[in-house]
Amino acid sequence: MDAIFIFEQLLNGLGYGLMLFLLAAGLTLVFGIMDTMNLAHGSLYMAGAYIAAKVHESSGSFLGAVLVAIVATILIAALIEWLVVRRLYSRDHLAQVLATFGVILIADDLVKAIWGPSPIMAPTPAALTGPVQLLAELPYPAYRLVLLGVGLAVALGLYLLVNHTRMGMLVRAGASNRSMAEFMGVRVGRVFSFVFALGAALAALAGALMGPIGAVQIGMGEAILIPALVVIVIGGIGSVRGAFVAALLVGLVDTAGRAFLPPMLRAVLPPSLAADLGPALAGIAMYVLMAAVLTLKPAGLFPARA
Amino acid sequence: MSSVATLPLPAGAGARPRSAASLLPWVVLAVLAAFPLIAPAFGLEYYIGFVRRLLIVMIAATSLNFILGYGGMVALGHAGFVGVGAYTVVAMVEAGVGSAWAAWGMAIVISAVFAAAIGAVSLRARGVYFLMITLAFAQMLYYLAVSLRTYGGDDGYGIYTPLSLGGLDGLHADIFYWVVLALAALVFAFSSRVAVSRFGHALMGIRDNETRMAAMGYPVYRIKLVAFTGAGAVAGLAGALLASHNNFVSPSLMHWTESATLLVMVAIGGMGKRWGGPLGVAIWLTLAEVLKLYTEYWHWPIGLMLILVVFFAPKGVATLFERKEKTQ
Amino acid sequence: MSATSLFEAKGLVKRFGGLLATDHVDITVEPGEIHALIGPNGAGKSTLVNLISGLLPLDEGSLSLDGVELAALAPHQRVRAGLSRCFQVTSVFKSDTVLDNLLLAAQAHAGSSFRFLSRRAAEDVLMETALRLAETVGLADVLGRIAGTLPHGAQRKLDVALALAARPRLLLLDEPMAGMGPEDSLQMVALIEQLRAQTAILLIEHDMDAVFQLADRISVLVYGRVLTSGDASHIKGHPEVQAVYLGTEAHA
Amino acid sequence: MFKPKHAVLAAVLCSALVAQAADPVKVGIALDISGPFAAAGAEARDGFDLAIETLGGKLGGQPAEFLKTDFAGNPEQANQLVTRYLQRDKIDFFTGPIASNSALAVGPALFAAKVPFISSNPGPSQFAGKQCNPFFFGQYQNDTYDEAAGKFANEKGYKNMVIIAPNYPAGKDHLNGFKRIYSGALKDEIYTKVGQIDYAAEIAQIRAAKPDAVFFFLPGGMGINFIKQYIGGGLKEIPLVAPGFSADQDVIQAVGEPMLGLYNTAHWTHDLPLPANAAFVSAFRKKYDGRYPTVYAAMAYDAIMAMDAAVRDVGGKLDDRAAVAKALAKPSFKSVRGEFSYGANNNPVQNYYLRVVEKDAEGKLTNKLVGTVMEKHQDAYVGECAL
Repeated sequence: MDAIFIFEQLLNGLGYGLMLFLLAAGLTLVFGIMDTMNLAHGSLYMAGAYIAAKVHESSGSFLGAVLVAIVATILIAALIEWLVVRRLYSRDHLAQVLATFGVILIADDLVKAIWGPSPIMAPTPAALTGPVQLLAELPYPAYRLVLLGVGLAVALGLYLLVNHTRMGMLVRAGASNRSMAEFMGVRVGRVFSFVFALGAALAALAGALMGPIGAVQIGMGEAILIPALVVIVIGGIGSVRGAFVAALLVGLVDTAGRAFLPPMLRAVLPPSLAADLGPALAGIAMYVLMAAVLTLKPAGLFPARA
Repeated sequence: MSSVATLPLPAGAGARPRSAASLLPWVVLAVLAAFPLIAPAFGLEYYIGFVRRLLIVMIAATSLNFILGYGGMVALGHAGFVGVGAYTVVAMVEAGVGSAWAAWGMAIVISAVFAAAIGAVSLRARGVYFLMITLAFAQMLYYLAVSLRTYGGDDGYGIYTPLSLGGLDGLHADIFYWVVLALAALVFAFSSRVAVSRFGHALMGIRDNETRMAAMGYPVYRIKLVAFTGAGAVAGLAGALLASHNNFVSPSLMHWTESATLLVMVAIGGMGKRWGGPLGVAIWLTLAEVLKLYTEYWHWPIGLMLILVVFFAPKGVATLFERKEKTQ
Repeated sequence: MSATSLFEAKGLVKRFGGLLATDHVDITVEPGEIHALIGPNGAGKSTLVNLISGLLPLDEGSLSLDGVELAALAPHQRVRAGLSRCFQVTSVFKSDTVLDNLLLAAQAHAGSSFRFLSRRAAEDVLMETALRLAETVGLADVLGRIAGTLPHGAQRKLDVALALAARPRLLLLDEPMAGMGPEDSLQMVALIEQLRAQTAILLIEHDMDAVFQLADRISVLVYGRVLTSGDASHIKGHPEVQAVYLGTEAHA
Repeated sequence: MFKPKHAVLAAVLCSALVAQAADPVKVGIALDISGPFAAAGAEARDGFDLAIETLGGKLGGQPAEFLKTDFAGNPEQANQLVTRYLQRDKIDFFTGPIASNSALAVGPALFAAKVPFISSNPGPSQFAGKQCNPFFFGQYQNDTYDEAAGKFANEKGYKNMVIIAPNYPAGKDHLNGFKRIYSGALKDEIYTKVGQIDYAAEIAQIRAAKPDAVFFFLPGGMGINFIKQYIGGGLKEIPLVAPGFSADQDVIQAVGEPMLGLYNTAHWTHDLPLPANAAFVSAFRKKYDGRYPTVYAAMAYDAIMAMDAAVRDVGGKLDDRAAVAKALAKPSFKSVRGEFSYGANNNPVQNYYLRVVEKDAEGKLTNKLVGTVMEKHQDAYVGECAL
């Protein structure tokens, strides 16, 4: 296990973490500001992936496909917000979980009816199919580098938006104390609409970007929803900074668990036991991390609400 | 003080005369008990097994309703305890135990131990954090079961010699049905009773105002932990019965969607209502069974129903019956 | 202060991040005494009540009631040791009846709550306690009402009754007059006066008339520190108190 | 939508005319068209539908009724629904589920009721070995695809390989099947999380190990994720070898170009030069917009054809279940996979073929037959079967 290998795995962990961050950022914003648990975020992610894949295939332009996916997903989100989520703002989390779980069930059947039950093709943009030689010994997938870049750019953009703009100030005010913000004359309704659209755009971006390296299929939203929820809970619900740190933490722990745990166990345990235990432990590393964090800090690493 | 008593002191609630509503459980029990005897005459033998499964899931839902409805603990890992119960039966079978009572008893004990340990950690968190940490533990159990080669892992584990009910074996072909019915009735009666006991009142107090309860001297954490452990034990019983019902156990029992489904069933039925669990299970499973007969697109009507329930019957279907009870 | 104080808090410290919310506070309460704690908004009065009742963990300091060390005890254990409290924001069980509220309070101090099979409704002892509490605070007429529908003053009385069920030796009252009209305030003052016979009281209050009327001793809290302690005339005459506190509020 | 109803109608009319067959033949079909195996399940459904249409809704000339229910890939639900098929509908044949765990869950009840279970995909080692049963009819045993892949790796001269599968018993079984035949060295044996999305860590391990080739068993979405990321990671020069279902048409159409040149093994391929197969493939492509069938569709089609032949062979007397099982065990129909017979454990003795993903004449990506890897091959578990 040489230095380059370890470096590469760190990069992989970072990459996976940033992928999770793209999805978790929208989720945590919506949750933090609107106090609304929107499980349908996973469905928006799926919508983004499907639309981007289909547009990319027919138009040949990946960038165009991503943009179309974002716009279309915002429209879908607006519809969902108008029909369902809007009525849930004043309800408890359980009601929100139940109703948006209902949205997931409907969305999955709808996608099946439109695009069929089989996974669909989501090609990698032609210019990014191969690897880039990062170091002499380290080729790295070009597309993953783009993902890393987009993830960091989104993180930076959100940081600037939340901390250095008027909208961000309103958003933070809404997140830390809704009634106080309303009292001070913040038009919370408009902030909500903005945040919901932003969340949908981030979900669509995540879905569109994941398509070329993953299966675009029904249920893809639920599969990644759980790690994304783990991320926002570890980070402290509502905290974008927390989501960023937690996403990188989960990405690194998950990747390190898979890359280093099995060989380490093989070194210290009998081979048959190590072969059974290693992958099993690597598989639950993320959950162990969350349980450990919540045991020490029951409201996550960066609690957004006092 | 301007307000004058609008109501006299309610006479001890126990002195209430027996109404039609209080007879309802007995009527339901009688109908269910007679069902296997009547069903063959109408060619409904298949539904004996269906109702048996319904009753088992009702046990699990009732246990969840106890912590969710009465205790305000929104747990998304309850299927984990169902799985622990089922896998305890598998482990007992693997170890050569043939008695259902021994296996089920052990399932209750082991799932209580798991629930106590998981609850001890999880109950320090609140709200969504509690929900997620219970989910995390259930996922750990799920992945553990998937990779446990001895008990079949993802392939599941078939129980080829059904467990023995001791002296009850051979009394009737459907004896297992009545055993399940008796246990379900017992769980229902027990949870209804606990709800009006000191413990139940304390638990509901914690649900409504945890800080106040602590300030009044209640050992809040211990009460919640006992409730969580008890609910886990009963869920374990449901898992053990499910293992005997299917004679097959697989990790899919513990998948997080199963926990979510239990939660949904209780919410549809009515949280904190004693009929909430049974009603929710009956509605959900019957609907799924019927819809699947007619279409491959059977998820969306359920999703739609879920949304409608949240909007129009936010306290569950059981409240519709409650209103009727009052007007009668 | 004498070594035989009923309640003794020494060197209480609480930090929120860099902010010193409670700065080495010492407070004693003698048996049968009403000790009032006053101070401007943000002086750290509520933090202090939460530290004493255990809802917030202490960073430093010790607490004892009748020689029993409280600092290591959980909130509910402090109640058992004889320390009971009310809340600034009324904290009752709003969707239950007044009677159910009182029964729940009575149950906490009459045997174990880990009883699963017997109906609570059948326990006459609890009913007696509940009725007695209702009499004490003057809610006997509205036992069947849903607590959340009661007028504000009645809800505050209920809050006090819930705390009284513990038969405390020290009662913490966190702004019992908050948000009350003059008539309700008078009733509350009478109630507190009447409680003096049963328990010592640490009273946090903004209503200066009530404080001067009730308190045997008054401590002034400013920026998390005790500025001074003494009887009503001492406080009224204290120049610093006038400057930081009375000056801004009493004459506003 | 309309066809099955017509079939039922036809069945009803026929039964009025044919006095001896008062009851139609009842077939219980478990579809997995939602849940984790939805893609394969939909392929199987298309295969069933085509077979039913081809036979005019009859089996062995008898009117027949085909019951289809979604099992959603959940063994618990499968168990429940099979009970319904058995007790309420009183089925004569069963087929359908995609996953081995569903098959294992429903097997015992079917066997106890003596209802033949003609597998349309799963071939768990249990049913080939210790729990073999005269009422189970496999189409391939799970390990045999991997054994064929192992033989191919030997013939190709791969000296060092990395093998990879999800961390559950079926994953280990598949890799064991490969290892049973493969005689080169193993650089690494990697087990991944079930349902894993990101494979960067494993791909880095493979790059570091520098093997001659990689054998992977990653069903469904996991395989799609892995292949996309593997090619994107620049490992194109290290060839991938897979069992057929990881490189079938459903995977090809979701992955696209990166599939080119992927070697895989199966007991059937759509360009097998046989009249029965040619007829099936052309009918399938005609019915389903020119799509190539997958091995799932082929097996589903064959399962119905096997029932058809068996009903004919016993002269419609389905009450004698032992006779029906005997008839099924001596297949008299023209299978799309060509000649085959059943071994002592009711698992097939048949050929296994090598396929490679290439472009067809129209430029569509699809599997091309390369040659036969194993002839008349029987699985490794037959010795454990007491039949």
